[in-house]
Amino acid sequence: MKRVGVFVCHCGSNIASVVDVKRVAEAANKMQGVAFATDYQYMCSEPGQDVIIKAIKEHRLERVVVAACSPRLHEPTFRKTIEKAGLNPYFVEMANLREHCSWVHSKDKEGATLKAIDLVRKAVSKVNKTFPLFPGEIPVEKRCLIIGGGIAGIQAAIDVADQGYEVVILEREATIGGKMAILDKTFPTMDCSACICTPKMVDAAQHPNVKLYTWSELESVGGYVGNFEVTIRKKARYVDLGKCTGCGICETKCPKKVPSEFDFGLGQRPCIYKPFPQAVPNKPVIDAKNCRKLLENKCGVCAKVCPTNAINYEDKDELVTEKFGAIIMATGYELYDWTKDFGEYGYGKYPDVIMGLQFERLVNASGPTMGKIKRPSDGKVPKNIVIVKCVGSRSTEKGKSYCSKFCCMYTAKHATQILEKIPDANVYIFYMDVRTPGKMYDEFYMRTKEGYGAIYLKGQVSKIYQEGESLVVKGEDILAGKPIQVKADMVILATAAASVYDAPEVAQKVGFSYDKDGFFTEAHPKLRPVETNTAGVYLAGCCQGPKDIPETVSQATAAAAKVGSLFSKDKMATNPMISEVNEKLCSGCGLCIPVCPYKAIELKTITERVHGGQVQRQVASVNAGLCQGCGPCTVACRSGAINLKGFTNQQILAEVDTACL
Amino acid sequence: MRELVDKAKTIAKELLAKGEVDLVMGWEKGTFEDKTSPLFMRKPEDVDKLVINEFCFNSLAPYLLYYKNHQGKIALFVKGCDSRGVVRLIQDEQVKRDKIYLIGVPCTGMMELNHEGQLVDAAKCRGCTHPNPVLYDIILGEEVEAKSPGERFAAVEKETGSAREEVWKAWARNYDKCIRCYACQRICPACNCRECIFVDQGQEWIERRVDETENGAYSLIRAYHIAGRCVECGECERVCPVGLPIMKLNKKIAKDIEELFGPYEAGVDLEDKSPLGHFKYDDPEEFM
Amino acid sequence: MKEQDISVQLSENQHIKTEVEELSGEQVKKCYQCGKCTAGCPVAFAMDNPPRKVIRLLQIGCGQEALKSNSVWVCATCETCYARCPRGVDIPRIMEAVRKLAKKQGIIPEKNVNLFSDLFLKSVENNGRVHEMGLIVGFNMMSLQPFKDALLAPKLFFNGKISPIPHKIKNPGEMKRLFAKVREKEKGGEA
Amino acid sequence: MKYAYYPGCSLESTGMEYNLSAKAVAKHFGVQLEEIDDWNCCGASAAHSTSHLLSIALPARTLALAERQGLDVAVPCAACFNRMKGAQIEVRESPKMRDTIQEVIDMEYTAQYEVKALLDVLVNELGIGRIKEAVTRPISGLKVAAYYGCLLVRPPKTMCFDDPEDPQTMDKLVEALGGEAVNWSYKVECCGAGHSTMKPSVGIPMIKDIIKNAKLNGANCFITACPLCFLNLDMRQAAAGELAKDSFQMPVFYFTQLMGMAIGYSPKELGLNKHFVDPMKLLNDKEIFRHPDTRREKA
Amino acid sequence: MSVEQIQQAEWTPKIVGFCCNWCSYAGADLAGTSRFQYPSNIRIIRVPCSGRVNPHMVIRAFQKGADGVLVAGCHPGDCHYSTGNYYARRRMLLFKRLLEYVGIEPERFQVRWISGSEGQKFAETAQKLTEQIKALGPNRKLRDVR
Repeated sequence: MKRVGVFVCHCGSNIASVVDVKRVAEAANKMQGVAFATDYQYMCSEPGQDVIIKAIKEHRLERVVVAACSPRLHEPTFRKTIEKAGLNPYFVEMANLREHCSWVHSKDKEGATLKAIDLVRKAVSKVNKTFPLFPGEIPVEKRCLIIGGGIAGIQAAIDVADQGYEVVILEREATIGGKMAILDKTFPTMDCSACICTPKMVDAAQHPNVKLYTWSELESVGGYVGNFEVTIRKKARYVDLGKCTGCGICETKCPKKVPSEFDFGLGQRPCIYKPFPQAVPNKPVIDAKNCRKLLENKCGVCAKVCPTNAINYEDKDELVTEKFGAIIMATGYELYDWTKDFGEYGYGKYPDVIMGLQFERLVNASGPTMGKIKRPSDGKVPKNIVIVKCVGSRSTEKGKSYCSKFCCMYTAKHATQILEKIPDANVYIFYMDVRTPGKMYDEFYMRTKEGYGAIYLKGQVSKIYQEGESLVVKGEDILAGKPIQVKADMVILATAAASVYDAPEVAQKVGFSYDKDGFFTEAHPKLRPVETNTAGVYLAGCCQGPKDIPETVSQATAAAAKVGSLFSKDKMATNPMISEVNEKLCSGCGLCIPVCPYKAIELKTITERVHGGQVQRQVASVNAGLCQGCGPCTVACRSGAINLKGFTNQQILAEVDTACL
Repeated sequence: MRELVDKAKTIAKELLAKGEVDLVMGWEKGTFEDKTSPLFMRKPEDVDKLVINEFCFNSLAPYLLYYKNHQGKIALFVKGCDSRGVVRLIQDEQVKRDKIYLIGVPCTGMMELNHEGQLVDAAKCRGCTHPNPVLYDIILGEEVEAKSPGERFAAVEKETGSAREEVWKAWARNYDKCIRCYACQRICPACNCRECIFVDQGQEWIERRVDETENGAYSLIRAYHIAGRCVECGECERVCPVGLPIMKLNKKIAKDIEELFGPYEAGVDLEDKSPLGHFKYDDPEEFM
Repeated sequence: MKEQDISVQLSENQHIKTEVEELSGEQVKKCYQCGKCTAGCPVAFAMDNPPRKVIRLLQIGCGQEALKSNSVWVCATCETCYARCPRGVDIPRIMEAVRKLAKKQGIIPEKNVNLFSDLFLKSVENNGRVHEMGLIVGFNMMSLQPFKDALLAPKLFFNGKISPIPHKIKNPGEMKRLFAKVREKEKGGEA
Repeated sequence: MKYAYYPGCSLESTGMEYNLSAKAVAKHFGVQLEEIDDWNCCGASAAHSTSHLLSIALPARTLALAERQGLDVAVPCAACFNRMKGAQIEVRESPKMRDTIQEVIDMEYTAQYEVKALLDVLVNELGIGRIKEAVTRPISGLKVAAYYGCLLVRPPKTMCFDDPEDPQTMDKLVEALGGEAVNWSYKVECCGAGHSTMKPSVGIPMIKDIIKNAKLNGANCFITACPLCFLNLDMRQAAAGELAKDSFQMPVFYFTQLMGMAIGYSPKELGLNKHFVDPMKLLNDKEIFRHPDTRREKA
Repeated sequence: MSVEQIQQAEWTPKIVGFCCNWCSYAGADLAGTSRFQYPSNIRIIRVPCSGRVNPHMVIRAFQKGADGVLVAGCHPGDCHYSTGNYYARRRMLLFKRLLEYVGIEPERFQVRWISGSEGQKFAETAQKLTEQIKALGPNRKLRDVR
């Protein structure tokens, strides 16, 4: 039995007006092991805390029970208090006499008082079983990996780097910039996307603390917060970045042209190419799938013309492993492939039915048409353009059940762009709802309608088909309650924003959860929107769910801030209230392993002496960096070999026993 | 099953002679005609004692726990249920597959003497779903048909309706008999803790008293500890000196698992996940 | 147009909605009024209330109006709407259900459609198979347009395509029994 | 290959050329079609719109009879196919419905056998390859608009043997027979079969649109697998033409007729003389039958 | 009134409630701050997660004289540790059925999802539980009678 001190708080009249605190203190005094008990106005106040400190010294108290408010409120306070008095901070238990007693039994003073006494007894019995706990320390590798080099990744990189930490951007494409580099203008301000995006790309690339791994993929992730071990595959580029000056001769000379991914097939590119002129790094890659040299060992023009002989057809994939303290996921989104589901819109067999992003290229000055809006089929300038919203969004049958969020705004943007460039054009927008929350957004929408005269038709489109030169679009105008049709020269589909095809795979590699749609799950939808449930892994941008650019950028900055606070200390204190394995009892059955949400438990082999001989056996071991102290493992363990410090089986049983007295 | 014995002997002899294994576990005739006891064969000549008949009740799987630190390879004969016990031990990381050699015995069911002293089908074999070994390196003879797989849950299907008080009284009265000899867990392949919480007083889970409350707690927790892991071999009930209906609890849980979380039989597939070791987002919530 | 108190409507016409939902096994609340059904409907042009609106009327407790609508009679059950509905609402089944209710209440805005299917079924009930000539002629007579298709009929006839003698199954009584059983079952509220 | 064959009412009368040609072609490819003994009408949309139970009971009786023959069922008429497939699936999926049905038709019916569209059988089961081989008289010059209509492909959840929006089975067939399948947009639009009799004001415009679009896309004839669609497009084409102020001359064929032609059957054997829109003019222009190598010469 | 009846009338059940720290315990706190009243006979034991509650602890409560036991955790999907309550759900489902099988009234052992915002629900649960168990009378089953 330890020498326990009990301190009953009046909390002004909050407790005292219902619970007879004096009686509680007296009762406590009589309890087994209690060496001292008293009551006081406000235990949490400065003088209140002094009362505790003084008592600890005078009465040589080893454990403390504070009977006051909810531990969720003041447990930290009183831990500091007794620490000041030289006790281990985890030697304090709280009895919740306010939220769980006086406030909820105000009509039953006697009952409340008796309960208060019980709660104190319960706390005493528990505190008696506490052992000293010490927060562990793990070193923090102050380097941040950012997966994805879109605007989210770029912003996060710059913000982390500016705080003075090393950053690596991992990008699977040949250049950073992501979707924003594809766009022409940005709503609602209509400033040129490239003009605000490319400078940022350059800033990131030239930042002394930022290292770029473009044309690279994530291979594997090990370790835990502060100490991730990441293996990266640098795909063969066949161009020596050291030697290449990005002069671009090779690109002009390459004889073979293929459809450009960057322009979604609307334009052509050579087989040695930069995705777009302002690419960063501004150096080409060879497309091994099409390069004739690599395929049938013919041609080889690029090598011949290269002034710095930077071309290396022998180049191979390369694996590099580096340590990082934190990871920011910024893998972005991709447009849902409507062509496999939407037969009513022609499965993509009509060339003039295009997606929003394709239109961005059509209207983009650096695009295949030099910014002239021409329809893909015959290069004619379209006069009647239909925009169809919610293609694959908000649908339980085809595509995605959620709202893709930014389509309403970018369709409005497209409408204005068309009407600016083709004054005599008509734009018809079929919509289910128009959702424009955001600064100056609804004004923009109104301007599109009233200023530019885009025609909004409420109703989903049922069928699009070719009739001669034009496309017939069948819909209903719900507001008029009439079936209608439009003869259009071009149709733009606002297709759903979907998670990247291999997002789940990536999430599994890094080790955190994702939702049914493949978007990454935040730790708490309201209060921890940039953390994942895995410590040290943060989210930025559309990988967590559809977002427009300002939202993406702010989340990126937020993630960077999180990383900053993590890196602000050399060592990271770990929560001491975590699971612990008693190797003597552990039979290494591993039943605890699957129930751990943090993959914190693994089997390790230990050697021990059994009558003379050395024998090896397996036991569970808990990774202090990963364990968050939730405890399902302790229940999975039949022999009680794994126990949760601060909530040990013995502590809880003691509470149960006294609670039932 | 008797006809398999010769083939069994040759195999066992060969294994020992060739030194592929340095121990073969089997059965030998017991003190009584209708019993057998485990036989540990180290030399080819030991094999002569080997018998295989409808009295080879005892599962040899749990003995592997005593050979955890054994260097060489061990061979043992396994009936359907025994093999499931072995699977259990492998899943629980207690035995390495490559350290054991399994000789499968298709089982036509055990026989036991009833009160009138006639030989009848053994109770523990009722509702057996896997008479053939689910895991083996070599198998003796032809696979056989399960006799009464439909009756897997027969033990828990009847006895509904009687008033709750009655159920409890009957149950408590039964478990009053328990003398806490722990034979049930000694024989159980799923009870493979290094130190059982019912033995280790230090952990304060139980008090080692023999009374209604402690016996009650013991029986329920024992059953819960092997929930989703019990291979339904029925050994616990067979070895109980006071004849407690232990399998009822185990079967009840097995049945509930099927009802709540879908079809599942423990120790049948090395790969499958234990029902309490994973979950579905849409598991039922009948207590809500 | 007289404005209606939806709260009253909803409570008073609840039963129509429930009956439709029971008959069709479909929930009208699933529909979010995107209009894709109307947009693709080949006969919407001939409807007083397009499919979407029929469902809307049910949603907001104006079931009576839905029952009076000719739409449910014009619907060709071509399933285009169902195939494309983003919410997977089986609209044809709902139309069918409304039609049955209307018929029960004697609301038959499209006499001919109704007449035709009645004659059709009579023909099946009597012969087990449809007697097309009998059907056409009967229909034209009773729909008071005796000479409709008069120009087409002869060619059909001389091609031997339609004959004055109905094809029958071996024992037409069997068919009558089947129909009778269905009727009693449906009274019994089964299926 | 052996199937229980359900001609359905139309094929006994207005759709008899379908029946003729189907049997001929099947025979040619050694597909045995064993007519279901004492089959009855499927109830079509009339039953469907009157009583759900009836709409299942009627096909169920026939299917039950077929089950006695122990064969999968092949159905030429798209409408019947749709009904029967629907019934089969509902009975298969709901034990309650099965009991009710068995009581109503008082026969055993377990829905264990498949219901297939004749088109599915003669093209997908048989295989384009075998058809290609059999072609002796390619239908070159025919620009065919393959018209599927509603019931063959919808609702996709139940029909599911071809794409609901852009089906290909008949297009593949046409190409295999040496014709050209035009790409057009009204493949799966409804022709409003029922309405052309009951409500011409609704039916005729629907037919008009279909024919117009086919013509617009360069088709010179139709191919279909549904007697109702056939009757509509064929018999009512004149009326539709008047409405469109355009004298349509677009013969309509059953896919089995085209197959028959290509493998060498004579016009009469395929009932080509029974059409409203005389096909012979087109066929002669394209010299389909003047083509030397006919089945008889071979034989 | 007979002595027994009087005892019955005065007797109040002992209820032990295991509450997860993040949702249910917070819910109980909220019940307090919003002053929702409920009977004073429930004793809350704070655990980090409903997944921490070992069925053995429930039995222990019954042994030591509890008349009813409540296990409360976050709603599925809201678990602070993302999956703890899903494991708890499976365990408790099985265990509850086991207790009923041996004849313990289902009302005596209940599981509830109570979020941090459901102060009302917590109060109501405590209220209802007390009434149900009061109706049942004291629990003697599994009780340590020494």
